[in-house]
Amino acid sequence: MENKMDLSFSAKSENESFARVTVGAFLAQLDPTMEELTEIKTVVSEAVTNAIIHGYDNDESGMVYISAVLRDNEIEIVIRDEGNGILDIDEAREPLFTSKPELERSGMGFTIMENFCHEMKVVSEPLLGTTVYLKKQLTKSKAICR
Amino acid sequence: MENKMDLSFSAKSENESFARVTVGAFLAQLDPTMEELTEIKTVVSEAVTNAIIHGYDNDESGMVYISAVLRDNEIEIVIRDEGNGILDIDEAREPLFTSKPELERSGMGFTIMENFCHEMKVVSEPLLGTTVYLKKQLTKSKAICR
Amino acid sequence: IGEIQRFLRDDGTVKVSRSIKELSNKIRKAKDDLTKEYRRTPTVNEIAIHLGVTPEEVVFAGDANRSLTSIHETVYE
Ligand SMILES: Nc1ncnc2c1ncn2[C@@H]1O[C@H](COP(=O)(O)OP(=O)(O)O)[C@@H](O)[C@H]1O
Ligand SMILES: Nc1ncnc2c1ncn2[C@@H]1O[C@H](COP(=O)(O)OP(=O)(O)O)[C@@H](O)[C@H]1O
Ligand SMILES: [Mg+2]
Ligand SMILES: [Mg+2]
Repeated sequence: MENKMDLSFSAKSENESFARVTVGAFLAQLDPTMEELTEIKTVVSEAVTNAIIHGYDNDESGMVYISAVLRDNEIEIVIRDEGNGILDIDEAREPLFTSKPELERSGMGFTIMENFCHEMKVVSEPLLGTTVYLKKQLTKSKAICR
Repeated sequence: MENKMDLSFSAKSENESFARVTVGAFLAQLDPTMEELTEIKTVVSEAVTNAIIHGYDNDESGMVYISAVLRDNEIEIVIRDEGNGILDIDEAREPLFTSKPELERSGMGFTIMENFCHEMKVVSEPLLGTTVYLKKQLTKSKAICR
Repeated sequence: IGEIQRFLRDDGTVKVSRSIKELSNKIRKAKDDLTKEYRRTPTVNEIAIHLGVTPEEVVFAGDANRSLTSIHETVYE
């Protein structure tokens, strides 16, 4: 049977680490490898950081929303903000593209998410906010060694 | 400024540990002692277990709701279910009272919550559900004896 | 079976359960050491700094002894 959780929190940068660990702790129920756990935590960090600094321009009164579903050997994560939104999603997803070069952003957030997940979808509406859908299958090699 | 989070998850017993860790990780921002951390985790366990086994009779389709607010040196936690509710709250809060002696419950859940927190309030409506409000101040003495 | 498990785990598929168990043991030791040094219970940050991990990791791994029993049961038994 599937297991789901929803989490929301203030758009404060201190909460990035909290969000990583929370999603990681939830995923731990599928007993992933350390590599898979690190990948998921990295992906969550990137998406949450984007919501805080791009979505809300660091306005801490904003809220970041995460839902996660565990199903068989798969985790589905949705990370959402109600912030600025993205005008041109294709451009935003390009490697190295950043709208905030002054913050020394790498422009690699979306590229990292895409690489560490099996599926990624970005839906965004200027002034309404951004939603990132992520899906990752875990390796099943573990099952063999039971 | 205050920091808040909301969490909800399926009423599965595997999620008890997830809930403990999540509230604990959020509290970590106030730099509690390891003792205070254990107390908060214990309190969350007790309330979540109650929601799952008493509120929902282990029906995993139910959802458990937790909110937490950090303010100065204090954490406020609200744990809610939309389950069976409690008919007689005074009786339920009595040490050793349990309505499920067949499960070898200790009947000490509410007593533990009361002991580890500075404030506890229980609101419940039969058939609508139960809400437990908890508040705990952290010690400030840490800085002094460093 | 134990051999195969060990091989697979060491081969880049280290299970979270094992790695967390290790951190969990370090946390327990750090807690004892720092309690002696400070003559009071250490805070979560003090342990995190001592071990070079984030405070949130301390919370997560510190719970391992409890939660891993159940993970262990479902996965390996
Ligand atoms: N949640 C969001 N809200 C608004 N804009 C976003 C959001 N996420 C990403 N973007 C836009 O997409 C760009 C690329 O994001 P990313 O690949 O993570 O690079 P970086 O964060 O380093 O700029 C950002 O610079 C920003 O313009
Ligand atoms: N969330 C809840 N929903 C319904 N009943 C509850 C809930 N929490 C507690 N109760 C009632 O209060 C009693 C006492 O709770 P507690 O002190 O935790 O003891 P125990 O869980 O060991 O029975 C329970 O046996 C149950 O009847
Ligand atoms: Mg980014
Ligand atoms: Mg109880």
